[in-house]
Amino acid sequence: MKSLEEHCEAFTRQLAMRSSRRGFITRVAKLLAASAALGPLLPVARGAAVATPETSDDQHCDYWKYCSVDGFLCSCCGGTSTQCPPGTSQSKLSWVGTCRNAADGKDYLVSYNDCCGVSSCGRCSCNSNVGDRPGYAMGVHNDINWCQGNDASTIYHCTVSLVVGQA
Amino acid sequence: MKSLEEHCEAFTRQLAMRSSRRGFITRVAKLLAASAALGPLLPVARGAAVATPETSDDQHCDYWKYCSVDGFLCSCCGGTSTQCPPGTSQSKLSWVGTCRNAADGKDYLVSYNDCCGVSSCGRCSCNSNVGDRPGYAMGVHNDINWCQGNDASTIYHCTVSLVVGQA
Amino acid sequence: MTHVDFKRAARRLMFALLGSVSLSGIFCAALASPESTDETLSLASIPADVKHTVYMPDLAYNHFVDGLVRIVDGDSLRYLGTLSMGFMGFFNTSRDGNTLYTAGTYYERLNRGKRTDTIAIYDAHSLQLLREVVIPTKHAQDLPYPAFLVPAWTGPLVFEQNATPASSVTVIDSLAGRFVGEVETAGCSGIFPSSKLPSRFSTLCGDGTALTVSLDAGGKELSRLRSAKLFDPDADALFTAVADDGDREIFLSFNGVLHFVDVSGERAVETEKPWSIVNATLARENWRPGGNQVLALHRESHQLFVTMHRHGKEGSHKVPADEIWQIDLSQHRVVKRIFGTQALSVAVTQGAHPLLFAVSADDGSMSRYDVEAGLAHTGEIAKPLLESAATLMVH
Amino acid sequence: MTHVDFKRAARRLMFALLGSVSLSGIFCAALASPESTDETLSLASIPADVKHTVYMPDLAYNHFVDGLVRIVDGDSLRYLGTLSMGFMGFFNTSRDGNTLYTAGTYYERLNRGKRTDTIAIYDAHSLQLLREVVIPTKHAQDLPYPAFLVPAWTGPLVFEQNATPASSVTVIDSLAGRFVGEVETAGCSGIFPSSKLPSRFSTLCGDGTALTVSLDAGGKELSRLRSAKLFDPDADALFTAVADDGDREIFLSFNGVLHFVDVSGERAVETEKPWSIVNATLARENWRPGGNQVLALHRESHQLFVTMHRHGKEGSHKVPADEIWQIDLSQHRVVKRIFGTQALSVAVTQGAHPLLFAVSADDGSMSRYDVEAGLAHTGEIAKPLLESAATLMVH
Repeated sequence: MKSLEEHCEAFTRQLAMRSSRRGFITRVAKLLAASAALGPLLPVARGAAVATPETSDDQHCDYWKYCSVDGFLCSCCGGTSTQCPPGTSQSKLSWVGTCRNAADGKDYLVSYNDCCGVSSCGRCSCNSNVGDRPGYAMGVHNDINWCQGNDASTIYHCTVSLVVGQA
Repeated sequence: MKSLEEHCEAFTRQLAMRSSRRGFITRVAKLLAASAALGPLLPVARGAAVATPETSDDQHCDYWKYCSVDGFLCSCCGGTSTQCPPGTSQSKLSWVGTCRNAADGKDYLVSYNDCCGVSSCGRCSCNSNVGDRPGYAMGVHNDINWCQGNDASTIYHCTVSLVVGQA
Repeated sequence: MTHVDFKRAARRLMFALLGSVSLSGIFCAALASPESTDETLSLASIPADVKHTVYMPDLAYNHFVDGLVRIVDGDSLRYLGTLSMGFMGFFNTSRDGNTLYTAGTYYERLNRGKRTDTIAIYDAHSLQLLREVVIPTKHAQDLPYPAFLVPAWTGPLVFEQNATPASSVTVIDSLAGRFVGEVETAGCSGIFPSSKLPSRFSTLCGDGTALTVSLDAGGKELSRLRSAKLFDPDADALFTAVADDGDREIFLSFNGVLHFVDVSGERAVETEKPWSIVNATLARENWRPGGNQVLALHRESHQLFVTMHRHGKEGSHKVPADEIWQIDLSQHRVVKRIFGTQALSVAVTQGAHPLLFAVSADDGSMSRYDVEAGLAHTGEIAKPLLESAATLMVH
Repeated sequence: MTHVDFKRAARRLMFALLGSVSLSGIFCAALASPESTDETLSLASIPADVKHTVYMPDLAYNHFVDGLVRIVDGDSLRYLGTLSMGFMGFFNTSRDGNTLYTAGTYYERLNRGKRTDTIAIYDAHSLQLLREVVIPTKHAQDLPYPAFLVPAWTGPLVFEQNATPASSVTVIDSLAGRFVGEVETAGCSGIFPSSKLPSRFSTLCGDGTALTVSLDAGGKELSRLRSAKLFDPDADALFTAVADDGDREIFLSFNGVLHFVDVSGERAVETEKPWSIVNATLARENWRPGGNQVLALHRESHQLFVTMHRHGKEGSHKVPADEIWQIDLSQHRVVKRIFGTQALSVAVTQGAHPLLFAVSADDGSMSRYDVEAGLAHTGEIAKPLLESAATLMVH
């Protein structure tokens, strides 16, 4: 598990060094072409109907970045919108939504990661299902526990929301 | 564990054969004298203030037999006031209270047993603390889980109330 | 007062014994005495005369590790018992209703330590554990849809949905209590067994097809065939909840379109042109299905029941019911609409005098409706019942 | 639209990869990109500048297997984190507040299988598990009173209450992470360590005495001495909740009588004549303490805070607070009474500007009061916080 996390960190750093964000997405598109044989494709436009921001409080479901959150907000659980709470571990996998930030009127890609290893936080439960699809569309399936890729523990605690690029 | 349960069943049957109820209590008193050296004694009159019956519905906390129940009523959990719900196992140990049955105006000894092995039933929660004392008075301590004498599982599910004799 | 002394004496003895190191069985569960008024402790079973047993998996959202199945008598509405599912567990009944299955994840220390996934097999009357099969630690940690843990129509096989999140299906022999194998089903989800071949199942895939995998008796793959494209998951996805209608599965889309697919053969085939339960008039209010177990079928009368909400839109497919609709599948039309009590899931009994059950997202209560009496509300079992209403089934 | 295509492409890739059998780390936790606006994922710690940390063990009555400790910043009232306690677990902090202890019971399959009891040791800032000590499967399955899991005043020993239900005390070395031994304490409960000898503790017994057990450094028993009779558990029992006042423990009785006992020596001794916090006038309304952690002491100012209810009677000792009372121990009198918000437990900070915290049985919220401002209510953190309010402590 450790080595996978290290791999991920290295992968992220490499991306940061080698490519601009736009370049990254192009690269993803190229990878896609190369990997088309890997499995069925599912072009679901999650977050197509973007949420309108209604609050600047990141402990509320209607904060702009949370337009596709399904779960407990880590910002209410001892973390922040980008920090897992103390004592938890982060999911290695994530799903991605597109949210509009009213502050600049732009759309952003948001990566939703689950924080794992401690029982349900139980605070600030949000459930936005825009773009959600059943389990046959796993990349946009929000009923599932995204901790389940983890080796150490798959117990779900809360969800963080990371802006990972402009859409 | 099986053998202990069998022992208990045999013990109960022997009592039933050998002694009248009143005889049983006398016998208990004699045993008491014999066992006084075993440990500290705690003559707490649990249930001294008996509850007045207010219902004939054995799914309510104020049913006469429940005057010292602390927990979920098994009668709401798939059992009855004398039956553990399907799939559970009964506690080997119990605490005893004294309740007055308004139907005949008499006081009865009631044995409270916990049913074990399945997570909290969560239905019909009752908490009567008449006669309850802290853990140094274990025989009349109702915060504790009476499943904890069990070998198979000490997980608490619900509580039954058995009339075991006239007081 | 003599009898008070006796009571005190009894308590003194109890405490003395508890205080002693050796308890050795002297304190027995039931201190039964010979008087006829006195009661003895026994263990309940679900009575054999219970005609309709309603099973309600409760995810326990605030305590995910402790998922439970709540069991209620559909006729008396009496609570019958509780089954533990483990962390994000699945639940289903055997085809004859005599056996219950749960699948779940366990950790050595609740949240940490070694992970073990199992399928547990219970007697449906005693709720005693019969067997437990340790399976690969790939159990999908998802909502407890029946299609995620499904017995074959005949024989001992039980299929279970995996997600790591890569999809696969675990196959066990529920009688032998042994793991048979794992079938790779990448990009697909839900298990719809064949009524013709007990070692065959279909699964819905993200490209809009159904994949049908046929195994031999030993679990070895015989064929793997894709259907024609059945639906468009982007434009109008199919719910994971389905209605079994013998050889065919009835799927419902987010927009309210019914799809009829025969999953009995080597390759799934559509048996009827899809049609919408929402007519043009109703469509103006944007009525759509929403919830978890959004549909239930009474097979003999071809009546379908669906949890519906108005003002539907992208993302509203989990909105609880404003109304429950009854649809006559022969007539292709809505024949009855009733108040929805925020139902999230529905189930209906088969045979004569069908009863419809619905669990409410609002308070976790379960309501009953008499189908022949025009879906009259004929009772409910209220909270505390479900902490977080999920799916619902009746046998 | 070009950028929509990109989005779709990204999603297609994600799904393709998820659909493939080999995930091998390509999908990483944070898909960070180099733009400065983009965010990366990290792990929080409890900030070093948090001055007062409030710990609230939650029994999770409806899901006993999943007991949790809720941690809140007493100044900002921000939620800081969650610690798992296991089934009917205990919790306490080290004397310096840098380490946290939980003790609980675990089963292989949540409710069944092999039982393991452990004491887990966590870093109080990272909430990371430092060590875990497997202890005899005798952990008392009781409410999480601080006196059931207590570190010695100095050194590495931690004491834990057992009940099978026969009482004993498990002793561990929390630094070495090893089980030291078990001390038989039949008929007694609660652990009150000596400030003089770190391997000595007293415990309250059902005969109204305190038993003091002194161990040597290796855990071998040196002496076992009973105090004079301190209280009458039948007529006026002492609560399990106590207030530490250095060498002495302050015990409170069900009827509101304070008992002061020095537990530092070889034998516990009363240091002051017991006196009642309920004067004759108040006694006419039958005011009594009630709840779980019913008292809290601000040591420097000798101010005691107690959860009180009116119309007290036998069996009302768990009734939540109609009022919280402030008692001046030097003056032997009630100096302030405030509305009780159904408080079940209280805790107070030490040092300058004491803050009082109380958890409500009503809704599981926690309220804060400024002691110097006449117990003015200065904030609360509301539900969802505690499912079932139990005890409360602050460091």
